[in-house]
Amino acid sequence: MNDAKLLAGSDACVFGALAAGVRFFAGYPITPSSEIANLFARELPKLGGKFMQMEDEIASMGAVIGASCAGLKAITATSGPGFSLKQENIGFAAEAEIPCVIINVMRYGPSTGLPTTSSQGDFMQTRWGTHGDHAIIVIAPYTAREAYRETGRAVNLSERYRIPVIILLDEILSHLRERVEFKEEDIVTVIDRKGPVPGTPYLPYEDTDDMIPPFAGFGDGYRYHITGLIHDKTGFPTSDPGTIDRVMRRMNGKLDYYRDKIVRVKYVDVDNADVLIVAFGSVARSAEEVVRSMKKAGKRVGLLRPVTLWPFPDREIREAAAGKRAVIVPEMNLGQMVREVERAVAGTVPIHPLNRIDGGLITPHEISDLIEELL
Amino acid sequence: MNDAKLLAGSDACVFGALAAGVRFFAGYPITPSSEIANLFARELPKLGGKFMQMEDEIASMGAVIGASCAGLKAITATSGPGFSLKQENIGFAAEAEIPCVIINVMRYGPSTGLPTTSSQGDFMQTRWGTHGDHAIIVIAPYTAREAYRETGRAVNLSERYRIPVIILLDEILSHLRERVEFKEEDIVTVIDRKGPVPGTPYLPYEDTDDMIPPFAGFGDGYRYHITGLIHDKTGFPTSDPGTIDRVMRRMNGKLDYYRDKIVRVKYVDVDNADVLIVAFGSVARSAEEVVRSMKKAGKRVGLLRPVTLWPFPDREIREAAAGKRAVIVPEMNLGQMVREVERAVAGTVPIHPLNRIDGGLITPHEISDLIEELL
Amino acid sequence: MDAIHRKYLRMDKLPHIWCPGCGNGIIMGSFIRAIDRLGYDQDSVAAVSGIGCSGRITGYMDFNTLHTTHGRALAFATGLKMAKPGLKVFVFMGDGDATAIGGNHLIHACRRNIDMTAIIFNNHIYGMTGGQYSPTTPRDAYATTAPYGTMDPHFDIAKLCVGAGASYVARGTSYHAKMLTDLIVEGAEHKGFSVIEIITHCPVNFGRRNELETPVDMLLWQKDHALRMAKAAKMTDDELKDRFVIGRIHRADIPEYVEEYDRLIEMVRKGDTDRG
Amino acid sequence: MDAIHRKYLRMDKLPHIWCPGCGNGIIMGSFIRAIDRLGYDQDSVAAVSGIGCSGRITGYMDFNTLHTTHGRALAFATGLKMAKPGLKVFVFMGDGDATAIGGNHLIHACRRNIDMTAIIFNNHIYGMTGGQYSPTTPRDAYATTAPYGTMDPHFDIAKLCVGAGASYVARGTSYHAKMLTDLIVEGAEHKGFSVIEIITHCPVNFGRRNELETPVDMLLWQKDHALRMAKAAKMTDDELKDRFVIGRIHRADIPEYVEEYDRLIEMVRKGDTDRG
Amino acid sequence: MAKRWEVRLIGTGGQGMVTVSIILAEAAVLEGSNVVQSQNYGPEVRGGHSTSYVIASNESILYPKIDAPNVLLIMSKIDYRPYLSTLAKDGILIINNGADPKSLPDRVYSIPIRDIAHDQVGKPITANIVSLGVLVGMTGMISEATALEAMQPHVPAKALELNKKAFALGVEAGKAALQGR
Amino acid sequence: MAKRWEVRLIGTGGQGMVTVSIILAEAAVLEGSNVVQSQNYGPEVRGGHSTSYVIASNESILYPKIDAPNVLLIMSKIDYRPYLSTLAKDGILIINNGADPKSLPDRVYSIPIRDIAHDQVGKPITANIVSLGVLVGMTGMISEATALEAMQPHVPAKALELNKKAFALGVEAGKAALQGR
Amino acid sequence: MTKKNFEITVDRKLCKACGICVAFCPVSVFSRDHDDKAVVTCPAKCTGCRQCELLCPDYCVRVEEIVHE
Amino acid sequence: MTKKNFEITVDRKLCKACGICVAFCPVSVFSRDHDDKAVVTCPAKCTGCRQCELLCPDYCVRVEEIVHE
Ligand SMILES: Cc1ncc(C[n+]2csc(CCOP(=O)(O)OP(=O)(O)O)c2C)c(N)n1
Ligand SMILES: Cc1ncc(C[n+]2csc(CCOP(=O)(O)OP(=O)(O)O)c2C)c(N)n1
Ligand code: SF4
Ligand code: SF4
Ligand code: SF4
Ligand code: SF4
Ligand code: SF4
Ligand code: SF4
Ligand SMILES: [Mg+2]
Ligand SMILES: [Mg+2]
Repeated sequence: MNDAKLLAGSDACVFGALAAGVRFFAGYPITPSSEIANLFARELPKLGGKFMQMEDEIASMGAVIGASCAGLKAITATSGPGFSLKQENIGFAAEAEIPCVIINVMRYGPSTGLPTTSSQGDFMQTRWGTHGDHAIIVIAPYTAREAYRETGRAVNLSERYRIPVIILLDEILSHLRERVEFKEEDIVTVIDRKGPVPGTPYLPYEDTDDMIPPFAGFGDGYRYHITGLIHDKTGFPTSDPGTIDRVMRRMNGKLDYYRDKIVRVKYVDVDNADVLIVAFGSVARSAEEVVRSMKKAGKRVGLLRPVTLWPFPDREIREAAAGKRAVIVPEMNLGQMVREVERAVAGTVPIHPLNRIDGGLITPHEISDLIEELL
Repeated sequence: MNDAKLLAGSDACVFGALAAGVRFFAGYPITPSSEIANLFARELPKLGGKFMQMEDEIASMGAVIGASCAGLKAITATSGPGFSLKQENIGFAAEAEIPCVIINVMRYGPSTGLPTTSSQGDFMQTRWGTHGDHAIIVIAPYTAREAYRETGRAVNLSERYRIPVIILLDEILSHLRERVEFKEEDIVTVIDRKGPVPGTPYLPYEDTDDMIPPFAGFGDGYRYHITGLIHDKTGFPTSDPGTIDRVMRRMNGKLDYYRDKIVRVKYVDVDNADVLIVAFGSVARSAEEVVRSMKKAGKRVGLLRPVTLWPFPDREIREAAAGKRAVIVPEMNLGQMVREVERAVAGTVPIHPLNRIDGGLITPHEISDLIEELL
Repeated sequence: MDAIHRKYLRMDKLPHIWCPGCGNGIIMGSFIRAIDRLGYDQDSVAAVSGIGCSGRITGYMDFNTLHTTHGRALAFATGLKMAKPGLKVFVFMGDGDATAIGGNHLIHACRRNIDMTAIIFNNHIYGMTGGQYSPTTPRDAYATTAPYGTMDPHFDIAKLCVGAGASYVARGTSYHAKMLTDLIVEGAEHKGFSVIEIITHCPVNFGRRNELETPVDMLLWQKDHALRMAKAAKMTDDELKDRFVIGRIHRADIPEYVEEYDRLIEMVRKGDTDRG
Repeated sequence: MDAIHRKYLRMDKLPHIWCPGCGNGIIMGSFIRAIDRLGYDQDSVAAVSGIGCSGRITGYMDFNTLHTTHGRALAFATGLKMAKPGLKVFVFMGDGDATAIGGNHLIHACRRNIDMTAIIFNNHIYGMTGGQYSPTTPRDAYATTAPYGTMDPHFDIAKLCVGAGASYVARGTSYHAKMLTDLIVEGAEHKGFSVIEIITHCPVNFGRRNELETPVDMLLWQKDHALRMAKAAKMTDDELKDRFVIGRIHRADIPEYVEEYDRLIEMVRKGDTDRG
Repeated sequence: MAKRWEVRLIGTGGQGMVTVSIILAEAAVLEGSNVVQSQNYGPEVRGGHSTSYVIASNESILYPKIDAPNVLLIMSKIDYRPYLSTLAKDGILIINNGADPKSLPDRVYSIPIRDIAHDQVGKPITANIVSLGVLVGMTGMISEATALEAMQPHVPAKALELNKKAFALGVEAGKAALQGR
Repeated sequence: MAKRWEVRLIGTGGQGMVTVSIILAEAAVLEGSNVVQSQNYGPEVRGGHSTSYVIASNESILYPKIDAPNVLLIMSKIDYRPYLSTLAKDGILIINNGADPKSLPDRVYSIPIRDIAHDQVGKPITANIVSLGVLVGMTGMISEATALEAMQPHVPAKALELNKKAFALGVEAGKAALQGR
Repeated sequence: MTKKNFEITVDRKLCKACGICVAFCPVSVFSRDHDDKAVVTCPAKCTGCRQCELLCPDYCVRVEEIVHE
Repeated sequence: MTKKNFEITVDRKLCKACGICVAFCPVSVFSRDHDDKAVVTCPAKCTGCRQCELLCPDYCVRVEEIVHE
């Protein structure tokens, strides 16, 4: 993968996933995510993998979890309405700690909304869309190249930590094609889930030191029980308060324990900046353009770009914001990530949201205008 | 309604809804919300209303919206897994501004979790469960008496502002029976949605001064179009950026405009308190018990109890917290409302979460122990 | 453009978004002629649709129109009809809408037997999303998600509905536009839930990929493959292979749900049945 | 307690949570006898279930067991079987699980014809949630959400599955426990998707409310109302009223999905079919 | 009435003990108390134990759970000993059998409730009403008259006399048990 | 190559104009540029207009949208005038018909692309490749050789020669149009 | 009875050039113009079967009987 | 052939007193104790039909043929 080529954002996700070993896709078509399904349908059989078009998104998510229980790396892709429908089973994956990746290509509005426009309206939903406390990882790439690598990473994180991982794309990144030249660091390594230690008794939800119970695929000779009920380390339902507390804290605690391995943040000219922009996805492309052009104009603007959206990089943002004159949070929604930034910064620096909700991408101009106003 | 009686929390919701004029229920059974359906099944036919048991929660939510389109006041009830499934159609109700009320009786855990235990794990989901920016109101009563009155209010808010309203109960409040003596202020008045002005042309999503478009029921002689696509004031889909922006800001702006009519907060001994507790639902019962017992012990503890959870009463909390030594946020989850409190308080006062996730109610002891530690 | 179009269509919304030659326009024409024949007051007609090319039909017709979420039209319609039984409710769905994501609502509507008419645009493909195969796509047909040909067996929608207990099931085509009007009229007049499956054509996302290059080719295919009941009855299984029957397929006399519910209310109010 | 129970059940989980006399225990007994007869290696058997009293069955049997979300067992099972075709997959569902919330997955599983066996515990009620009526509750039966008697018409599950294209459909009862084992064996050996509907009894949430006070009454009801195919064939419609047929109801020879998919993979890898 | 009564009832599904707690609660309402009543749900309902409780107080009741019951009545056949420690300081525990009072620890009372229903009332199903009588007889937390008034809507009209009898026998047995100490 | 080329193509569904933008983009990649290509989606795809675009630059391209195109090519039969104001300062607009150049405003070029495909190539379907030629001929943003290389995988092998011809005719027409000014 | 006469009109603005009317008119009343849209070429042949009206997906065709007075 | 003999056991711990074995044993081998649980009263009558084994929902009944040597 040395040569430069033109690669669509959605295709980059597919190839990244395949490179990380994904061999099962189940989905239900929906704009603007359908290209992802189309490509999996073409590529998976070539690798001996399987593509299933299910009857709806609920079934797709179920089939993905089922395939993962059998030991295959499995993925699905959808957009808002389908993402809402998948939520119950995403919760199952979280509760039963079944690795799986969900690609959500955002479109604007609740309900059917505007299927073909761009948005970042699902930021909060990725974290809180299903009922009950649950662990989840969300990653938002901003170029096709990063989409390849981060989708690969998503698969690996999910397999490694047994947490469902969401790749959050916007329609712009999903549909654009761009020149990509993969480098050494883009190589997707294949990380497999940790299996049982042969010869020792298998506890499917063992409270191991690393907090990650070993995973045995169905049919591999370990007969055990998986359930969406709260269960103890043997995998069977429990209603013992102490056990519930322990198991749920371990499950959610994985995220804290491995936070620094999961959270990825990119900094552009942050150190000496007067103003800090916090932006993700396609909006971060406009923001980075601003950093670049302002620098030429002698203005000191920095960008902190969360690649991992959840766990939210609050610490990194708090530190980066320290001493800045302002933090600007441009988003293609009515103000979602800004709430987290507010929480992170805790009143130490004034925060300025910049929201666009008409289906169009926030332009560099819009951001720089706001900065000019503030400087 | 003068005499005292024993009333279950769930039954109080039903009677409150009926008093506000609800005449349609569609649902799908789920623990711990089933009692609500059972009672509606018995009571609605007596009032000429209709009870439908649908094939699933998605259909239930659809039927509720359909009935509301025909002008009936409509309601549904569910718990976590069902609530997750309803999310897509809740988004439809938000986008198409169809009045409706959803009762969500929380149980613990994601997925099937622990159907019969108590939890507050859906706090965030009520606000962010569906994709895309959307307006929603969430109300959490804490006694059977309040459940009656607030469910009635929920119906009225939904009809008045054309926003879906969620009544958030926990299993404890839903299942307990308690002595209730209704007072003057508990009377549920019937507020009907605003209709078209006869003789003037009807624009179903008119940008009126009060931001609430008039509602014509299907079959009432106004033929128009309702869609979950982003639409203009005529109700037909639009992809014009200016229109999208205007219509979506109006729709979401209703909440800001009417915030003070919607937000209800209860204060107990807040003014001179050293420590402020912020709690809702059954946990607020424990908290209020603490305020009471600490007072007897000469300690100054106050309780701010959000009755309206969303829009979140951030202003009220910031003001109430000012000058306190600490804010304590006890919740039956791993820390959800506390995030909003942190955002509201913005670093001005130290905040202490107190989380219990074993299915049991946080006891007054647990809260007072923490307070003793802090004082 | 006729008086009938001007009466029942929202003229300012035309031309519709459907592709050149798409069957949806023909079906809409047949439908408004049926309404005209039925003599329903426009104010009393509610048209409910799901999401898909077919779902856009509600935007063009001058009734009470409700464009719901994908697959859920019947659920919304159920609430609508229960809340206002006086409405004449028609529910428009695509094959994906009705039998993929919406399959459950379809079979339950068949079971419940509420007096509404479901009209299914079976173009054997997901048109709106760009040509993925649907539960009715024929074996081996190409689709964007079936680059090697569709592998899935497909539903016979009419048979599925009969199996689910429907009290009226008919099948028409977009080619037999006049007959379609007749079937819609008959379905609407049937007391109970009626299903009209319409074999129609998506030239852009089905035809082009499957050697039916033009809308005309697709209509000719319908003409060649559709069989009236009477004729089909006389043919051997081999002759029937790849062909499909049109006309009324099933009718049964089952209590209608809304009426039954009204009876229940009456009984309860009289205090007849309360065990509770 | 027999050797067979000790072999196939998780003994430390007994007694099970089912109420005294509940049919679920009888069915589980019939099932493990079927597995024993089939001679399947326990490691190769996967049992998938939904949520409901019936769904708890997977907790008690010593196979690879997956207790999914309500109504979705077949969807999970589909992924499982596709990913590891060597697994013998059995899917356990309640009547609500399979035909209310899970109805769509059921008809699509019938359509797809993946080699799995669905076992539906039809006790005509939502047992787990306390006795609400289900899509199979008989007309006029009482339920917590039908205090005046159930108004909804009900599904004939077997007919629904045949309508959806299932390649094997049978019906048994918890009373005919031996026959049930035979049917499960036959279903499992059928190449393709097989459905075994089991008429069973919920004494607590159905019987008590409907004048079948004890489990024994309910089993006797089954005995009196079930008819073998051969016998039913000789009876008039009137005689058949309120009765139901047990035994194999439908069998057809249709390509099995997983095998077809493997064939596709082979073709693609050979480069035979790629149109690009 | 004492300041805060906490009564917990442990039974087996189908015994009607939840109804007893509701009757107690409604009676307390009739007497002007504040009341909270509830029960545990769970798959355990199916054949296993069900527990229900009543809190009554002349102050408003916020915390809706039982800390330490003043009265704990166990109808199912389970070992009562683990429950002893959950009692309030002056709490009592009532178990349903004919054990010799002298063999029992302090504060534990044994009353053959099911036998009374079976042998004396002649209807085993009235055991729950017998237990209601026992509770009233032993605690006096509500008057007998109020208890009977509250009971009425919960029993079939044609079985009213029978249940009154069951109640009376329960009261009697409860008082006798107290005396027996 | 100029620093940042912004090219927008407006066509009608089925004309293959999105393919043209992809070919352009791939050619630019071959020539070592940074490139972003995209298109508008929408129900409009169905028979209405589709617009696609290419941005090519020797700097990395972050903002992935077109501000003001240097080149705007309109293949569908729509009024070009509203688009004039969207052009970059030195931008040009190409329309597909045989209008007299003199009747057109500055910076607007009219080329009978469909006629060339129909009459000179003999295959109306090649109009998109003619337009590719026009773009290359008029802008020189990529070399003709690279454009042909990039084109190859996008046309059926057996129609390669025909498409080469279409391309050549397009280049020619493009150059001529420039000259005509 | 003499042959009836019909006036056939095509609304060119609405016509999407699908060719259906052209193909299914049993007596070839229509042909296609340079934009592939339908044009009425031989109205005299029209039998008034209205197939064109029924099948035009865009309601562009109108068939009116000419009443001679 | 002489009549076979069977040993019938009921696991009292598992028995939930549903009464099924009692009702469906064709020769009334079982009766119910004071807790309504099944007890074996007339094992001699047993024909070995195993109906009790098949129908006991809690697998408490075991029927073993007594082999006389
Ligand atoms: C929940 C959800 N899932 C998926 C989609 C995307 N979607 C829109 S229409 C459609 C299918 C269209 O096919 P069909 O129902 O056959 O209608 P047609 O366009 O062919 O008329 C799909 C999958 C959606 N809008 N919502
Ligand atoms: C999404 C969702 N909706 C509802 C429920 C609640 N629920 C649990 S089991 C059940 C139905 C049980 O009936 P059935 O499927 O017939 O099984 P049974 O208990 O009778 O064996 C319901 C509605 C749930 N767990 N999840
Ligand atoms: S895509 Fe197909 S179904 Fe949709 S409008 Fe076009 S031709 Fe019709
Ligand atoms: S509730 Fe019914 S189905 Fe459930 S265990 Fe009890 S008897 Fe069986
Ligand atoms: S009415 Fe019939 S004959 Fe006349 S133009 Fe139309 S299709 Fe042709
Ligand atoms: S059928 Fe209608 S749209 Fe098609 S060519 Fe004829 S007039 Fe035009
Ligand atoms: S084997 Fe048959 S005869 Fe013997 S005890 Fe069991 S049921 Fe009775
Ligand atoms: S059938 Fe089993 S559980 Fe029931 S009474 Fe007999 S031994 Fe006991
Ligand atoms: Mg379709
Ligand atoms: Mg059931």
